[in-house]
Amino acid sequence: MNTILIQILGALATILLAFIVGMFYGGAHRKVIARIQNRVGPPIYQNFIDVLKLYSKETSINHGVMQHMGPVFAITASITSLMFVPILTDGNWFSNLNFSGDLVFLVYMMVFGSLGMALGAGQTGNPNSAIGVTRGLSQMVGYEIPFVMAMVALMTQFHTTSITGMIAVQQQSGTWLMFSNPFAFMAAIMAMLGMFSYAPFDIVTAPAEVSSGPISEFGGKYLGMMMTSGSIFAFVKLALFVDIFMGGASNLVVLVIKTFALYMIPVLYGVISPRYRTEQAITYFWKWPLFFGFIAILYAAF
Amino acid sequence: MNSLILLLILMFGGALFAFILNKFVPALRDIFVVLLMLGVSYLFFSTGISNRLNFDVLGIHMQWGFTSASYLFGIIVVVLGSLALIYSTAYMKGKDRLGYFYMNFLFSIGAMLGILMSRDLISLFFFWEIMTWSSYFIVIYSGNDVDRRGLKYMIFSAIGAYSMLMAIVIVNSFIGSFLLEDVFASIFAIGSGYQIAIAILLMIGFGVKSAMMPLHVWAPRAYSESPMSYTAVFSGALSKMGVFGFALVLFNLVSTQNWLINEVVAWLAAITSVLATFYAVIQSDAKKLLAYSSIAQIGYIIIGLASNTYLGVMAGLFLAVLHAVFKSTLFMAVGAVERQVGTTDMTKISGLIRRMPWTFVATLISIIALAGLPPLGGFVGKWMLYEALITSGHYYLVIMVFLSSTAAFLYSYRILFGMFLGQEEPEFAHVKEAPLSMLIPMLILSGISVLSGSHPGFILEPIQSAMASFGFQSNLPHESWWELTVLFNTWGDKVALVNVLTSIVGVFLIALAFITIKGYKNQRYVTTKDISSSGEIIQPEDNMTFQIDFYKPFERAIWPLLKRKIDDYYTDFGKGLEALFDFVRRFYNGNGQFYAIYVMAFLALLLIAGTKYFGF
Amino acid sequence: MVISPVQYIAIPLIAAFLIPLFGKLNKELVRIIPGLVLLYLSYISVVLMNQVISQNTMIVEIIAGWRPPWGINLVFSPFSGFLASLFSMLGFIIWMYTYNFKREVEDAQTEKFYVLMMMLITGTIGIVLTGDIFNMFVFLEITAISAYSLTAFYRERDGAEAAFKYLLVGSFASFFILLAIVLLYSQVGTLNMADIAQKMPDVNPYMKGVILMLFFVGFGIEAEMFPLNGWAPDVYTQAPGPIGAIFAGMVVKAGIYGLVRVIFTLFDVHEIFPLLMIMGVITMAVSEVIALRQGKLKRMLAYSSIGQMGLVLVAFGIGTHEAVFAAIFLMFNHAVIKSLLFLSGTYLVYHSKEKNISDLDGIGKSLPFTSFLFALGSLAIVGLPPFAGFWSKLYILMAAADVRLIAVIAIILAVSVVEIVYYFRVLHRIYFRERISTIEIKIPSFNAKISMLILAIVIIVIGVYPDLISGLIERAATDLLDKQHYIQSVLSVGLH
Amino acid sequence: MYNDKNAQTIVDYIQNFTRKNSLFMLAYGTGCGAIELPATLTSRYDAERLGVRGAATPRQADLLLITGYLSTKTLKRVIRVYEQMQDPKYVIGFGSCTINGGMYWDSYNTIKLLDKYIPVDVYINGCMPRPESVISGFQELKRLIAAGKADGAKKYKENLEWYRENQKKVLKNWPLVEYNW
Amino acid sequence: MMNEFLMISFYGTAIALILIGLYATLAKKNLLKIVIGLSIADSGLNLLFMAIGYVKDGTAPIFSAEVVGKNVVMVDPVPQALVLTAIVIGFAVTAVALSLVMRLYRHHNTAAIDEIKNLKW
Repeated sequence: MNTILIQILGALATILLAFIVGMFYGGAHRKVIARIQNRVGPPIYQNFIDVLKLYSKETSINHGVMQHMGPVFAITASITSLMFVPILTDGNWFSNLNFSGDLVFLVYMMVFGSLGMALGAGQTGNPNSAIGVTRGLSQMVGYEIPFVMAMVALMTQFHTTSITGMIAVQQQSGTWLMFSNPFAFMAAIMAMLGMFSYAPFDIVTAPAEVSSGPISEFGGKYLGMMMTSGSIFAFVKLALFVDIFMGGASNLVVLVIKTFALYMIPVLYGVISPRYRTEQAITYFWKWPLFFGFIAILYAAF
Repeated sequence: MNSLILLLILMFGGALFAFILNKFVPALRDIFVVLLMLGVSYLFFSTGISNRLNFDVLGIHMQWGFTSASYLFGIIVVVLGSLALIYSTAYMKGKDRLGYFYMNFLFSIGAMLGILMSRDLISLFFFWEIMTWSSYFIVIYSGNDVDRRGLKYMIFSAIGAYSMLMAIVIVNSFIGSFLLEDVFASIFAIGSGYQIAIAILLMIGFGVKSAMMPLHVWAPRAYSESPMSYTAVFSGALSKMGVFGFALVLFNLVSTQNWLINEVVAWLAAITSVLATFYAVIQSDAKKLLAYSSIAQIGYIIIGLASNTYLGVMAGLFLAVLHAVFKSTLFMAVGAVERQVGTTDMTKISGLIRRMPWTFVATLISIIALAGLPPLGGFVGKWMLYEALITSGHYYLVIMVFLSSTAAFLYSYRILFGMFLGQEEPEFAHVKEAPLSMLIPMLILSGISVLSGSHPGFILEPIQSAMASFGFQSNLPHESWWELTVLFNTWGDKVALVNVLTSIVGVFLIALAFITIKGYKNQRYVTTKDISSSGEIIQPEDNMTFQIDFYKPFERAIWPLLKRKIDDYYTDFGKGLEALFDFVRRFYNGNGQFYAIYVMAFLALLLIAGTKYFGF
Repeated sequence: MVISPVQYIAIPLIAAFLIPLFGKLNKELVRIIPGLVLLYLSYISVVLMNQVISQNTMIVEIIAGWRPPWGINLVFSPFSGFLASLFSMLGFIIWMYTYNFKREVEDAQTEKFYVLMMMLITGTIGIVLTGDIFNMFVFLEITAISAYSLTAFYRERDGAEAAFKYLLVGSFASFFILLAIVLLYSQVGTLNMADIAQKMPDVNPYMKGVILMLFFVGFGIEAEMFPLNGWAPDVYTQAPGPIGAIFAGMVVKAGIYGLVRVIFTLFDVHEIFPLLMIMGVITMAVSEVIALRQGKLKRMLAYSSIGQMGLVLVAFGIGTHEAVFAAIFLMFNHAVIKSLLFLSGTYLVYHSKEKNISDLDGIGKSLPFTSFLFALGSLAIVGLPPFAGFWSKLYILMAAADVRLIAVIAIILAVSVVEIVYYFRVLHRIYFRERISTIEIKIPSFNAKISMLILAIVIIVIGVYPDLISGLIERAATDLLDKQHYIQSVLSVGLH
Repeated sequence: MYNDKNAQTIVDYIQNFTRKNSLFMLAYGTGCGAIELPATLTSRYDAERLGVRGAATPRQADLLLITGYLSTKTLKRVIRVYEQMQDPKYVIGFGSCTINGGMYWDSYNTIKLLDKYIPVDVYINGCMPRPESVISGFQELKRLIAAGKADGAKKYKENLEWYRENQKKVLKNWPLVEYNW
Repeated sequence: MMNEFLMISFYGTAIALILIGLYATLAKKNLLKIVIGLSIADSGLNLLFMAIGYVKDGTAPIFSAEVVGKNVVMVDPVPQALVLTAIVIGFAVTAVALSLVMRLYRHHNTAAIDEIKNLKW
């Protein structure tokens, strides 16, 4: 009984942590961009205000039950993924379901949300939504491949497919995997640029092209839930990368530092980049990242 | 009478009787075929796997009987067959030549059962050919573009079947027996060159039916143009006969030293699945999309079988079972749409979700299973496949599979969006949900997809015994790779499916409750015409749904791969052959005197050559 | 009446000459008498085959009291008897088909038709039954002359052209065979086949080679071997439909019988087998690919028939017991199936002037029964199970595999694919096109339907249960290969 | 509820706080005023620090900016957009054209007073208003929101017939399909 | 000597006739000439057969009172009988051929074989 309680409370704590960190990172993103553009920028807690406002909007309009469930799919995916990602290397509170799944599962779980969202977006009937979805899915095909190559390289190198296993490897050897297999890290980081969908890969929600794409018909609490999910999901991705490449984090401070350092890569890359076209985005991932992935696997295998 | 013979007599006799019945009492036809199929299913399930029947034909010893491997596939066949026939009764209503249709339908199911019960190569081939032509007759049932489409199917089937036949007779010439057990026992005693040739020839034969890469060109049109009730069986069960054959060949006829064959097969299958997925992505017709998707999915199955690892083979067989379940559901759903709306061209239809909600539910579940997303069964198969490939060191193969299954998300979404989502059109306002006899088979199969996601053990158990009876030799210890709800890989990593399911369903329900309960008073449904489009006012008759060139950017990115289809090479080859044949034809130039001169010339040649070569 | 093989020759020949006389009496008798004759022949076939098989002997009939090797004798061996039985039964079925078929043409024509048909059947049966090489030549000429005439039977067609080509090439055939007989006689001094076979080892090998080549070419022409078969497509195209069936089912088979009897029994030189096989392969490959490019139904069937004969030659060329078994099985199957195709095909293009395949568009709806049987025949001839053609093809392949002729197997199978293409293309036209041509449709009469149905049932029954006739064929193959037994059986007749 | 400041509960207070600090604006660039927005949003004036941020579609937006004159042809689109926005929603009229027609006061197909057609919460005058004025307009709106007085949407709902009548007067053949908005 | 000359002239004539006949058949375009060529070749063959049956100084193979019991050389009787048959057959074939030539000439208004090519390929 006690364990279940700890489990549930731990899960809630994890979600809260992910939400808060994710939100702050979102704010930080905006702030960093503003500072680079020589603006003051919104306060760092601006995203909280936005989300709260969106939840407090009165009407919410949907075009059908799938749209209603779209954000639910998204948040399901991000929270479930969160449950399977080790947050801290020790301690029971944040362990959740770490040992029930592995990397392959996580890769799939991370797709779940976007597809569910895409269904919701599809039902709105807005052409922009569908265009955004097609762009997003196409881009996903692009970045998943180098990402998976990096993962496969690590898995074959260390003979484990679970994240906890990878953390254990790093703790034993004392070297972060980003140094053990730098090529895999390169491929994965370049794939991460696509995963975060910040510029130059913000082709999905490109406001000026497809008027924010899939979410163009989502307002109010739907949008709020999506923002929540997005924040959690950003945290999941960062925590995953930290776990795999940077040896995990033993406490929250380290975690925040490591994740923030990682987070700045797509943010800073995005600030100075204009937007790609979709096929350019896909082929971007199929050039250098793919090459690094190949090298990584060769490096791992031999 | 032996129940095996009874089974076949019931099937084939019933098929002929259905044809005759249709001539005289068409009203009873539907009831008859469904009852027949149910009876055969009952008989099949009561037959069991211990029954063996030995007899001689023309001095060739033959043996019939199910093994647990073929029984597994047999279950697919009878279950899908029964459900598809139930589905057919509504789907085919009002079409002509129904006697012809049902006769060939039952023929092909009977032939599939025959293939599965064959324990020798000759009866295997015998039923294989019956299956080929009976399915061919259904492929050309609709009658459009028969010359290209039907012939393509028949030519490739014939090439496949005849290379099988070639392998069979060569095997016999070495071993002196057609019995599978004899062949398997003594195949490695013959020369390794012949042994490889035999394996390759057999695999060409099975590869055609399972639509492997260079031999797949018949499949898209054949799948998409047959009546959907048959395509469900065609793609679900009939193509699995190829998989069945592949399993037989790979586990028994390819020695473990010849890892290269396994590797080549796996790579071909991987290329198949990637390219077929890409083609599926750029289709705009739901049926063709599913057809290409079938090709791709069978690619996974064969990769699994060829991976030569315990987990991989298990994954392959699991995917085979599951593909039969979800792909036939999808074909049935598309058939339902076709019947209710009249077209499957996704550029023409949209927004059927509120018109055909149950069809949508079945499609959604099957698509989730197809895409391999947790928590449905497809994920289980995919997971096992990936883990098997990764743990056995097929690094680049797993990338191909990943590429293919990621691209599969594209068409998975396309088919859901294309038919059910998007704007609701007034022209489809009259569309009704499919009749119950079409819905029930779909929903039953969807239920299996759902169940297999959290409790794959129910399916993995028969698969494990099937693997044993296929003769799969694992170089790893035979420990259990699964529990009822948990999967393991070789390295001890696992995925606990119940936890996954609990997590997903729990979060989903809580979030759904949250979003529904909060402010539900102000929640409003608006029509799909009320969308933000820069203030433009969309009239009900305007269709704003984005359907044409759906994945154009993706298509542009992969265009170098798709520029020239394999089909084109075949077409060029065929044209070249025809020109050659026309040239040969000129030999008979119509002048009788020339024929006489040929005779004289031939005689002179013979007399000259005869003194030189024939020792006179 | 005592049943003896000589009745095979005598009764139809007598009937052939009596038919015009009966025609004066009653027009209906003209039609009935051939049927009765063929029915009787079928009956004695059953009796004699039963006797031959059950007693494991061969029946040698001495004619005019001259014991072999001096007199002419008829040999009802399992092989020749099997073919003779096949010819008489097939003849009866085809007669049943022609019974009403010929009612449209005037009666004088009917008489001619039946006279020639009876002579044709006599000739073919004579070829297979005779034990005398010159006698065989004579029967060959009887067959040939009646075949020439039947080819030119329809005045309005280009029958005369085909017949003339046939005559030209056929004269070469008889010329070479006669020349071979002359040379052979000059060497061994006897005409009895058993005696020749016995004395053959003494012959000068060079002379032996020349004679064999002459026989090879001569019978090769009749057996439609590749560069010698220029006449065949034209003849099949121009002859009346049932006669096409007789050509495919009997005349060619008789030619092949002559060829293999000469090669296996008379000469027994194994050096010729590769040649036979190579010619078979070439014949098969060339004619099947030409058949693919045909626009006319009967011509397509003709080339297909030639191709099948090539396959038979391949099987004989392999020369093992299994191969010979397969070859004879294929001869049987081809006789039945190709007859069915010719008979049903005739009705499909009955009123069409050009006999184009495109005239068949959508005929499946108008002529369901005939089309169905044609489709069945098509499936059977390309060797799809569960029809008869499958087993013979399988056995040929097995025989080829046993001697490791992998390339030959590959060619046979590749050609089978071509065969599938052109047959199925016709089926597509029959069933999946809209009928646009205005050509009148001829509904087959009841007896024609029955005759075709019998053939179809035979095809299916043999396909599902091939052991029904495999015993007979097995014995026939043994007979052909066992030269000493033949010599002994023939030469020992009348000694005691 | 919006009218009476004393009726604000703590929940309302928080709601209003978030609403005023997070304004997703749909810049409906109808007239020349749109050119002032880039300046307002970019480095020099940086409206984002006030929580004002662009939204791509009316569904996501809280704030509709009518940046200048409205021709009758544009009006129906503006009405459409306004009705698609979700409550609570605010409108800012931008420049004198929205107040009295401005330099288009005698044009045959521009509307003169925006308030007759959709409820405007704040007008920013000037032709064109400089970014400073725009920002002060935002501040004014924020003040209204905090006070719970930015209740244009409620007004629109209550007086729908009146608005419709006015709209129909201008838009001769009523082009809006009556959605269940 | 005489005999050898006889034999050579027999064989020579026969072979010459055959070759002439075959030449006519293969090279001449006229249908009638082809038929004549066939006939000539046939005759040559018959002659050859007769020549083969010839035995030096042989008498007619008739068992009359004169020859019975004496050591008389007879020519081989079989070829003679067979040639008789062959002649008859040749005659029949020629008759059929001529009738066909007539039919062809009526139908095509020509007797040139290379112009009668309705059936080909």
